[in-house]
Amino acid sequence: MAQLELKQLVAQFGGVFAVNKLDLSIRQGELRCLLGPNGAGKSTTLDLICGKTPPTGGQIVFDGRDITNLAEFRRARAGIGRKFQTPSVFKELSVIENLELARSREPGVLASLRVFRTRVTGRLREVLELVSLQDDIHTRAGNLSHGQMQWLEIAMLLVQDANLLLFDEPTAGMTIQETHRTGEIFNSLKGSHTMIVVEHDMSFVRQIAETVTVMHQGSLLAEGCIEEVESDPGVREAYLGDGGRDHA
Amino acid sequence: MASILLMVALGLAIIYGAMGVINLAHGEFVMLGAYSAWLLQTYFGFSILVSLPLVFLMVALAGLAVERGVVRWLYHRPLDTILATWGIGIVLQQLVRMGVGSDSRYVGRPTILDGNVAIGGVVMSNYRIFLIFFSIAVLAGTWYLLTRTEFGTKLRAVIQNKEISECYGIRAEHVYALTFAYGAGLAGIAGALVTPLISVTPSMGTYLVVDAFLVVIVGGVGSLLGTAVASGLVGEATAFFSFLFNDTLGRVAVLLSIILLIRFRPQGLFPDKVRR
Amino acid sequence: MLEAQSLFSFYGKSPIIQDVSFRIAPGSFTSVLGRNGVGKTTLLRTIMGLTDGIGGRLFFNGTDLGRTRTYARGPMGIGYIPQGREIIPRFTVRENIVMGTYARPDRKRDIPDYIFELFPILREFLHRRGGDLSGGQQQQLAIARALAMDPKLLLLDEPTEGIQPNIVRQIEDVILKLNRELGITVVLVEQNVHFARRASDQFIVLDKGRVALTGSGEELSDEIADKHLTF
Amino acid sequence: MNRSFAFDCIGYGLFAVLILLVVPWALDFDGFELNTFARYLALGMVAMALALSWGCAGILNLGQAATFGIGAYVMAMHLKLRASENMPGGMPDFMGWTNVESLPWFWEPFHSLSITIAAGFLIPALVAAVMGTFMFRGRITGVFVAIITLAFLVAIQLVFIEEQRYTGGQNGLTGLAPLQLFGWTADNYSLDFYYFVAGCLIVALMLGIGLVRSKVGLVLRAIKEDPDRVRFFGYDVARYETLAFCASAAIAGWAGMLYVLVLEFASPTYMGVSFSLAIVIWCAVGGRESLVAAAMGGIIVNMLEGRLSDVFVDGWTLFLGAAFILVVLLMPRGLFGLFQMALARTQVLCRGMRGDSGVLGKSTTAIVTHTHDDGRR
Repeated sequence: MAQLELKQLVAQFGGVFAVNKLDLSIRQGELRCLLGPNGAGKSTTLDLICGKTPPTGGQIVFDGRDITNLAEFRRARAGIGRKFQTPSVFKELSVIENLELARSREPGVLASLRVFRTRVTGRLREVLELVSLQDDIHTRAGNLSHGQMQWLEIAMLLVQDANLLLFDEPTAGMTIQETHRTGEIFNSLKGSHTMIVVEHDMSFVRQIAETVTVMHQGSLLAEGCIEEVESDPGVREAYLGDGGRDHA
Repeated sequence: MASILLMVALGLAIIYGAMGVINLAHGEFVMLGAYSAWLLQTYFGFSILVSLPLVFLMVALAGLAVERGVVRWLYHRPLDTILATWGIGIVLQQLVRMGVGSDSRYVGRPTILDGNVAIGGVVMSNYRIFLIFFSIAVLAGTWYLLTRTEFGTKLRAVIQNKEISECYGIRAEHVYALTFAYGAGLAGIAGALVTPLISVTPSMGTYLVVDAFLVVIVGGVGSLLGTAVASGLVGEATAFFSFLFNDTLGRVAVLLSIILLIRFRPQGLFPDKVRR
Repeated sequence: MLEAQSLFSFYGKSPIIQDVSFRIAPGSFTSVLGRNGVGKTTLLRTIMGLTDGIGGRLFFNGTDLGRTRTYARGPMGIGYIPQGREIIPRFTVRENIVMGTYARPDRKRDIPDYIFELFPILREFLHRRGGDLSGGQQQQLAIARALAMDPKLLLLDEPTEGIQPNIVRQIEDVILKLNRELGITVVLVEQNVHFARRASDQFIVLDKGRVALTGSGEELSDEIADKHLTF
Repeated sequence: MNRSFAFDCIGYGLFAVLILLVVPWALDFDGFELNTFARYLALGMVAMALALSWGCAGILNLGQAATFGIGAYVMAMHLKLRASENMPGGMPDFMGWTNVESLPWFWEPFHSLSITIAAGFLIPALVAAVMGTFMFRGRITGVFVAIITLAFLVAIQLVFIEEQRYTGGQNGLTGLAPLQLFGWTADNYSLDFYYFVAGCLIVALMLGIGLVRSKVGLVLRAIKEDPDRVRFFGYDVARYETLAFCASAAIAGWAGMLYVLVLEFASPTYMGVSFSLAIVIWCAVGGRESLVAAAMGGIIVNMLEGRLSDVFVDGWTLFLGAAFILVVLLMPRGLFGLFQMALARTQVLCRGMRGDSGVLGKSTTAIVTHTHDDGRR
């Protein structure tokens, strides 16, 4: 049973099709990597799922519910979490404040009026330890290293208790060690969380990937396990430019 | 009044459109223009018409000083420009008050424009008719400056893409400074021309600036046509609602309609409609 | 002509370009390759002075670019054709090209004729608005704009990205011609290995903001392409 | 949320001690001086109200004076009715001059003090709720909020001036009776009255601080930084913004009520553009990110105005304008920001002298860079 289904999804910006009739179906607990050259529509696909961009056509079904036209905060409440390309943690807030903010099971105003302290227990402690930020909870997020900010944002998605996590280049700007550690975090989340990861770092993709989907010019180009996709001639052409021409 | 409003709003629109600076000191530029005209008439006996170019230069210089001194540090903090330019307004008002005194001053109308004309039963003074034509001329001149001269092309390039403009040798800072000065100069002219109609006081600009601002927003940022139409529209609507209720409530009705308009069309009546 | 010595370049506090050194000879053709997000575009923006700050040194014909403001770099002879073309959409084609001449040190404002020989379509559309052109035409316009300033060095950022294949070939030929026949030095950021191989005297592969590999054009093998550029 | 709590508490405590103990003592318990200072306190309260929306949530409300003025008029109407009890029909004198036949219906409820006090909070809050919902549902932000609130302010002021028959027009409401609260008659030149105003300010501050320190404050600060990101965590951003806007309006209305008690008249200048922007100035000078600092800003600027305008009658405004430009240019975080920076510096110095490097040293350097950053922005 698919948890997320995109049906003939279209996003059009002034005549350009950023996403063109995309079909995608993702199981509960699956980790799906989304690949493709620049401008293939990967980020736009994530934008469509989380509600940042309204689609011009097609349908998005999440947990059996049509969410195509839902406001973004309602999608978040339905369990969709999004990590953006550049780390978008709140730089003026401390680590713990960022996490408290992300912990939004009761996002109403009245509920928020009653919360004054954040106790580092339970799930929060687990998550902090997972991303090794337990010693920095009072550091202002803007003073964290780039990799730590990325981790903080991942942690925020985890405490948000989102079921579907959308990651846009989670390892951008990380060192090799940090990237590897991120891969471990992702692997530990498999099964309990559904994830879609847009990524260019292939060693990272190899570390985490089950199924990969390759997009090109807004549509699906190939889908399968990583070896299959890598040997697909269409994929190679999309990446390396107009490949056949020079040899012809 | 619509023609005065047009000239005030035009300067403001250019400044706001080019740099995103909300210049609350603009009303004070109008006031400076009015005092310059008064000064030139009282001490040198110049008629308003003769002194217009001088007034333009004087206020433009003041504008230049303000831009170089304060505004240029705030281009990346648009909300703070509101505050800083308000401060500038206070200072300018006070300087004038201390220099010239706070009593009202009067400036005579140019004698060649005395008299009235009856057009289709409506009597209008020559001066007002002159104002209408003059403001249209200013609009046309500004349009020419922006679209047909090298400076205008550079300005429009900077507005649309500052980085690339700099890559092609355009000094955005210079362009900004000159634009600010030009906008201030226009306000100065408006101030000089309004002197025969209302008395000149240090605080005369304060209420003009709010109106002019609403005109700019209603017209749509970066659209000269929009500004022109909006100042006509606001002028007409004020007259219309004043006719329906009374002067004050007319103004209130216009303000409320403007609020509604901003809420539902923040891009204004004539937004840029070119895809990038 | 252009020389970087242990160059760093920053956005905010994060160094996007780290410890990059290279030397580009007059009249040469250099390709900068690498996956998405490794700093290729940032490298060109650094040369134009559009990043927040640099470390190390960067020279153009002996002038220290670290002390030169962006608007002064164009008139030195550096023509920049940015990613996404960035022509001015509300300007006519003519105005866009004239804009290029603002960077001429001699203050001439006429458009050299050879530009229209290279791109006849632009003469035809001279009074259309830039924003109404197709992607390929906009790219031609962006190149024309840079040529109008009579550049000694052209920086091209993925000039064939998102453009119909038939025009891609045309644009590639023009770029080659500019380099081979007019002697303009070219620095090209590219993902298309085949063109890079065909055109380059030297190539630089970037990875995570650092130079991963350099070599001459012929050395740009399929292996390198597979290793550094696929995915 | 926890780290600087102790530090802040000291700040609030000092402020309370200052206005409750030090000020009356320094003023020699002189009735006239106390009244003047009570006026500063009321103005400090509006500045603090503005900090609630501007500093916390980044909503620059240029129409703060509108809600302040409404509160002021509500209180003045009650007191005016009290003063007019012996007039024919219990009608205020100015209504007689403008030939109003009988007391208009919307004046009737203000015979009751409890309704008046409730209305002083609720009407401003309601107005803000309508405006807030109207703006924030449409995702109006930044400059447009400033413009809309400014236009709204001008409109409100025009109505109050125009409807002279009901509002006293340009003259406002004068000749008011003193307030009688639970048998206590407010003598606005007495020490009790000063404590009454000071107490109100402290209670308002505590309520405001409660709001800011709760998760609502956290969400608001996050909204200020990146409203879209907050939406993706499931928060209804417009509702939070409206709440901040309303809370700010209610406190401004409260301050307006106190202001009328202090000055014994209400005037449409309370709703003027100049007054409204002056509130912004106070808030910016004190430091918009801290409620106490904003209140201090209001008090300090008005105190200086009171003292300096005696010395340099005209030059004062010049000084104010210039000072304000400098504050915007050089210390966008106000006196509070300056104070924080100084504090962080001394901490580093102390640590440096003790030779204490390591974790603690690192975290203070972090604070220093942080304040530097903000200084530049």
